[in-house]
Amino acid sequence: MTAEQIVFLIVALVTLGSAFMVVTTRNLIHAALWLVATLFGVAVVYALLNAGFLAVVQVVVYIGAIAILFIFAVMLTRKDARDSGPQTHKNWWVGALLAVASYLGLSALVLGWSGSSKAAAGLPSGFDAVGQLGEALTSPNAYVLPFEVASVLLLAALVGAVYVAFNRK
Amino acid sequence: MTTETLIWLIPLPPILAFFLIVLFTNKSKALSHTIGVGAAALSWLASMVVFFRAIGVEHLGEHPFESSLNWLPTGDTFLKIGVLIDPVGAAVLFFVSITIFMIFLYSVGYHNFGQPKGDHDVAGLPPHGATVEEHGRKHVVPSIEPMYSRFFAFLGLFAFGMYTLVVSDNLLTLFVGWEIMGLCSYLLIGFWYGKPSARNAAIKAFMTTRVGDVFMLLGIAFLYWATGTLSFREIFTEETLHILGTTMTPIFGLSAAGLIALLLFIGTVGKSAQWPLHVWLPDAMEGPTPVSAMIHAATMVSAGVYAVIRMFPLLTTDFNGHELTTAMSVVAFIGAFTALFAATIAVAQNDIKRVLAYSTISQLGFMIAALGIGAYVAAVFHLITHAFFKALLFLGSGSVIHGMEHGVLHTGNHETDPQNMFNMGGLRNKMPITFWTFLIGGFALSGFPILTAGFWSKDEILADAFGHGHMAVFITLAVAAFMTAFYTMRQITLTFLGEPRTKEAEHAQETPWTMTAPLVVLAFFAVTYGWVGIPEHFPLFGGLVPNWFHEFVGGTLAEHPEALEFNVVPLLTSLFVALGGLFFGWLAYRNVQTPAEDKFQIPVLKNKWYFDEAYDFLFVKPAYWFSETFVSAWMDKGVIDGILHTFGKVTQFLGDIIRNYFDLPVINRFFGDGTADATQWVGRNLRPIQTGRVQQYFMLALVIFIVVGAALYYLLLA
Amino acid sequence: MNFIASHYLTLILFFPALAAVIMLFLPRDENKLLRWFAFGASLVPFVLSLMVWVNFNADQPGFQFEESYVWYEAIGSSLHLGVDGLSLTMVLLTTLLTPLAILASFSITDRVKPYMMLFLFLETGMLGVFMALDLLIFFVFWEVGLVPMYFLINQWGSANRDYASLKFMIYTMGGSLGLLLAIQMLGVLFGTFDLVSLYRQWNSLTADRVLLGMSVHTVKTIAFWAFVIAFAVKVPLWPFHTWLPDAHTEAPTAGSMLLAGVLLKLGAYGFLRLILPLYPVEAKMFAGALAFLAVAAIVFGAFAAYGQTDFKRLVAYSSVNHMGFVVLGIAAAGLASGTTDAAIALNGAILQMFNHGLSAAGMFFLVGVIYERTHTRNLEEFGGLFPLVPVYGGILIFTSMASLGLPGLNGFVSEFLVVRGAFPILTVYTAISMLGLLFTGAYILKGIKKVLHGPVNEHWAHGEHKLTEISTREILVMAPLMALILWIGIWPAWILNVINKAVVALF
Amino acid sequence: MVPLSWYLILSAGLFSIGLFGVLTRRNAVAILLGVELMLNSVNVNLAAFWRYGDVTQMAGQVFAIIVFAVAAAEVAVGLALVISVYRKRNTVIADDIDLMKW
Repeated sequence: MTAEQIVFLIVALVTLGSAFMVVTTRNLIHAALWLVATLFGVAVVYALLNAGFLAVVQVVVYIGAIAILFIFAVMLTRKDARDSGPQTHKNWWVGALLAVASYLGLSALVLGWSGSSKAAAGLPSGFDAVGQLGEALTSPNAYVLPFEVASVLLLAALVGAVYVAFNRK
Repeated sequence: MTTETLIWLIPLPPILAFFLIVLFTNKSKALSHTIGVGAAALSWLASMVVFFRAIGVEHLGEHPFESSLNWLPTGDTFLKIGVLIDPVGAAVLFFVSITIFMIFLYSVGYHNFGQPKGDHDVAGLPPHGATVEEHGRKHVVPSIEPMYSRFFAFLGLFAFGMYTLVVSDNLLTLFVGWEIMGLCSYLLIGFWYGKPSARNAAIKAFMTTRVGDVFMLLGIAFLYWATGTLSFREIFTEETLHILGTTMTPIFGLSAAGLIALLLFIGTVGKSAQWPLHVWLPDAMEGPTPVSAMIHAATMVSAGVYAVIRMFPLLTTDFNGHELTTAMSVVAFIGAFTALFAATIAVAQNDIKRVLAYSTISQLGFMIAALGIGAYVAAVFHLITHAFFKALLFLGSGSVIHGMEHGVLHTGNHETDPQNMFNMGGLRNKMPITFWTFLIGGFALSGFPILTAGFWSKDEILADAFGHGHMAVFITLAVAAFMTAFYTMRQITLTFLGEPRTKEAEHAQETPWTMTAPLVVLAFFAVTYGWVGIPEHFPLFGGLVPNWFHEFVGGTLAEHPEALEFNVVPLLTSLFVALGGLFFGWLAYRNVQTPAEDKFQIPVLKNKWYFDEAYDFLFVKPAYWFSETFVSAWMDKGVIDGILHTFGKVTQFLGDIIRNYFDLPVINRFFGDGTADATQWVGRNLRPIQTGRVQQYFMLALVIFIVVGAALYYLLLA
Repeated sequence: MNFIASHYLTLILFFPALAAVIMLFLPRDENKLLRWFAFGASLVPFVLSLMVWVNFNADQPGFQFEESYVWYEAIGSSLHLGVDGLSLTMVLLTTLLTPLAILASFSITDRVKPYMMLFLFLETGMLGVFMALDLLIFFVFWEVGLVPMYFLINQWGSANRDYASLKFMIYTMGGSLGLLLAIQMLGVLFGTFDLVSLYRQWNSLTADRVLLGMSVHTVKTIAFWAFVIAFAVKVPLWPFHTWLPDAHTEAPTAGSMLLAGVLLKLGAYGFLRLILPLYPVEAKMFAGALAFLAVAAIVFGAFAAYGQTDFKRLVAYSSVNHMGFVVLGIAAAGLASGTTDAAIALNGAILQMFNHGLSAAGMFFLVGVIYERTHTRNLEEFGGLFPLVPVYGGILIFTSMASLGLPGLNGFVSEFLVVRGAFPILTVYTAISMLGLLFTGAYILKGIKKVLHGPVNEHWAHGEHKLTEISTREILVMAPLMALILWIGIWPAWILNVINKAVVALF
Repeated sequence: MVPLSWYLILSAGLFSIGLFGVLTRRNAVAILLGVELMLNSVNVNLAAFWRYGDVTQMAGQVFAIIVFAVAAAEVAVGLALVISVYRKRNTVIADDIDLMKW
């Protein structure tokens, strides 16, 4: 087992564990904080995959913006300081069963696929992943259009969020 | 102006007058009659010019005035119409224009022009008189006709029809004029349409003549087909006539010429009121008197005879001079029979105009019979003289009636019929001009020897019949002539002689100059016109005046008719029947005061041999039944619509069955409602799944996705 | 101008429909505007068709002003329009009568807008039939004309309108079923509906060919009768005529004018345009039967008219009587096609179509005039109206006389030509038809007698029932009709020349 | 070297946990948290496939970026909706928001 593998396993365990806490903890504030942990784990996974840019964006956008947004939302929608009542449905076991089933199904698919065991090729020397990504996002021959559409989507979401949440009184 | 142009123009003034009066001047009575009479004068003037130019032409028969133009395109050819004045045309034009002019003039007085408006007069009824105050005394005077202008318009249209008929060079325009006159006779007989008797008489006249007309139309179509032309001059060429004469038809073994002539003759039978289509003419006396004179004496009924005269060459194709062809025998028979038959009825009539009406029928019978035996010139001669003296008699009778109406207004007793001769008597002193002119007319009608025109023309017919050995015709006509003189004298005696039998007759008055002047003019011709046709071989008078008429009119025919050898038998006969009839008439009626004393009021005669009743039973009633019951109610509403409605009912029945036994139970109940019920049941039971909870939906979707995905994976991919 | 000159027929055909669509956007309650707009719109086709008449070259055989547009390529049908002397006469009649009918409807106050629109649509439908040189287009317009008429009767008719409109619709639709089938058969056989090429191909079929499993002869006979029945219903020929008195009687005045004036001509036109050229052999073979029906229509029509007590029914039956002469002429022409007699008979038949259009429209209008004032058509309630309405009376007598066939007026010319043409060909039938001609006189005189003559009618003379004289507008409707009636009666050459050339070229 | 399957297994786990959250949590905010987890698992997949495929093809990363954008938008609108609903109905419990039932 290489060092890389050991690091991966630790990161994976942390990520999955905190994720599990996100969906099980009763206190939503805690859940949001556990989410931060999960997202951080995923950022490390990106780093392990040599996707540095993604890792940074993960930290900045997800943790910096989205997770904080969740915390605000939780605080805004609390009736009182404490959580009251059960946080899950009575039939939560059905959801659990389905989740397990989908996990088993997906795992079976992954393990049943011959390509899943191959190792990653080494990066070419002088490979500039961030530069390549930037070019791909701005080149007319590649993904400039989806990129622009994404920006429009964000703008729409911005306007939409303001509109929906606006207090008309 | 060339004569041809002038001929084209002759019919125009009256028709223009018609349109002018109808469209513009109908409000002004004076203007209307000025236009009407003026138009008649213009046409008369033009006719005179044409006539005198015509008699100045040598051999007019071979070179008549004619002119034509293309009227109807028919396939590759044209139907031409045009004008023609040959000797017959000129002679007829002469009397037609004079009588029409005189009648126009007469109408002014007859319809009381210059008199005040009536108290209660309405359009559609004869005027009833007006009350005026003179010298502080109220009395009733005749009132002016409310539809005065209209009368002149109709007369104008009528005159147009007659002129068109006379000047036309072909059967088609002749027929046009013929029918226009038919319409006018309808309009004029029904002029006082407010009287039910008048409107029925108008329809009777139109329908009866139309019976003849449709046959005539067939004849025209036949002739046009057979010869390709309707122009007289083109038909009456030797080869055309020969072809027509030798083509046989399947009907009664007649030749084409004979059949056409007979078809056309049926038209004449209608128009000239010959038996068996004579019934309309006496009833037509419902019209104003100038109308009776115009239509029933001078022009329209003459038109019927004129048509036969025109068709004479066709009628006499194959005639060898002695033995009558089938067609000719028919014509001669109808003519002679009508002459006698109508004369018998005339004897028993009391209405002054009805006597004249039957007399007209009878005299027309003379002409037809003459044509039937081939006496062409005699027929034309009698046609013309008759037109003069019969118009005179009608106008005279109108004058009498008018005088009597004056008396009726004076006494105020409207019960007295001003037309009944038994209400008259002794009018010779009250109305001298009317009396003398009427007397002349009556004598002419009776054939008073030497002096009157009627003698010469009637004698010629009798002589012709005798001379060519048609004894049956001769005897019939002689008897008819005797009766003619008899009933004429009866009429004169009852009307003018003796003493007034009623108060009204005592107060009768002579009529104004517009009425008497035409009488005088016509009386002049009723006497003198006979002198142009005195046979050359006639004792004493023969040769004094050349027999111009025979020469002139005879020239119309391709084969100039021979002048007849003089024979004393017909002369004696006609002398006897005329004088004898007059004498016996005077003898029988000089003392008669009431109808009861009249020995000739025999019911069968008085009721016109029951022809009206018979026709009513045989034709009119069945026609009503056929129209109203058979065709309308039974066939259309009953059978045809019945079949249709049956279709409808059967369809509806089938529809009901399909609806009740298939659509409703099977389609509606089972398939339609059944499907709906099933769906509703399923829906109702599935409804609880719709919780509105997104997570449950999602869960369910996932369950199904996983199950289906797994199934697909294992069943298909693996 | 060039556009107009090269699209005369399309313009004439579709202008009324276009105007009707424009009317849709006019305010509903502006009756005056709607009336004048409809009237003006119907004058345009009239002016255009006058221009076509002027520019028409009678001496040139075949169709003129032809226009052809692809319409339904897959089945070989095209919007092929064209006129010859025969159809041009009918087009002129239609475009003349429609403005008059609209002018006659100015007294309508109930739902003016749809009423006027229906009239304009009706005009397009009728014109389409006369102009179409394509069987399918012919049929389409044939049916299009029915719909506005149905609604006119059904919505603006008098008491018994439901029965009448339904009868009219079902009768005509039923009749045209066979027509549609026969047209489809022709289309399937030849792959085209174009009339000009059908004339050629259909008649060049040889007798030994087998079509649809039957001999050519059988097929043609069946198709012939399918056509005949469709047109016979429309003409209408005895015994298919009973829809006519009902429909005419119940229809509004202007509707009857067009119904009698133009719609009946569609049937006769079908005989001339389709049956005679497409089925010369069958027409000859069955001419006797056709003539029999025609004579039955003439005689029974006249008698039935005489038996009516409803003024409008009387006039309606007179149409049966008069149209019988048209078919008699056609039957004669079918029996002896190519001869001069046939040409004369056809001249007469076509002119009779035109003439009947004038006089029947006039008669129906006059009945309408008096009905509007008295609200009754019962002849027994009239009588003695002449002194009250002298001008109306004069006009009525004039028009009646045209209908009666008085020489000097138009009806005589055409009837004479038909009789002259048919006499040598169908002697016995023509002779029997004279009975009908005689009774034409009887019912016309009955009408005049019952309406005008007699003692002054006190009921209509005073008070609230007082009969008013015919108005200027109504006189204006009659004036062109009367002028034409007189003009054709005196000098028919101007119109007969065009008809005659067409007849000579066609048959 | 870590094989591709490890990343995929990790991603599958993350996904299933998110799914569980989405299906079982009552609070709407918590459901959104689950959604975030699922989106992250997808991103992990995308990055892993990029790395283990042809690294010069940037499709995997580009997709991941776009998923970021979508996730941001989703959260923004989603939370706005939750707040809006909370204002109107005074609850964020998903089961109480069942207006769309029969």
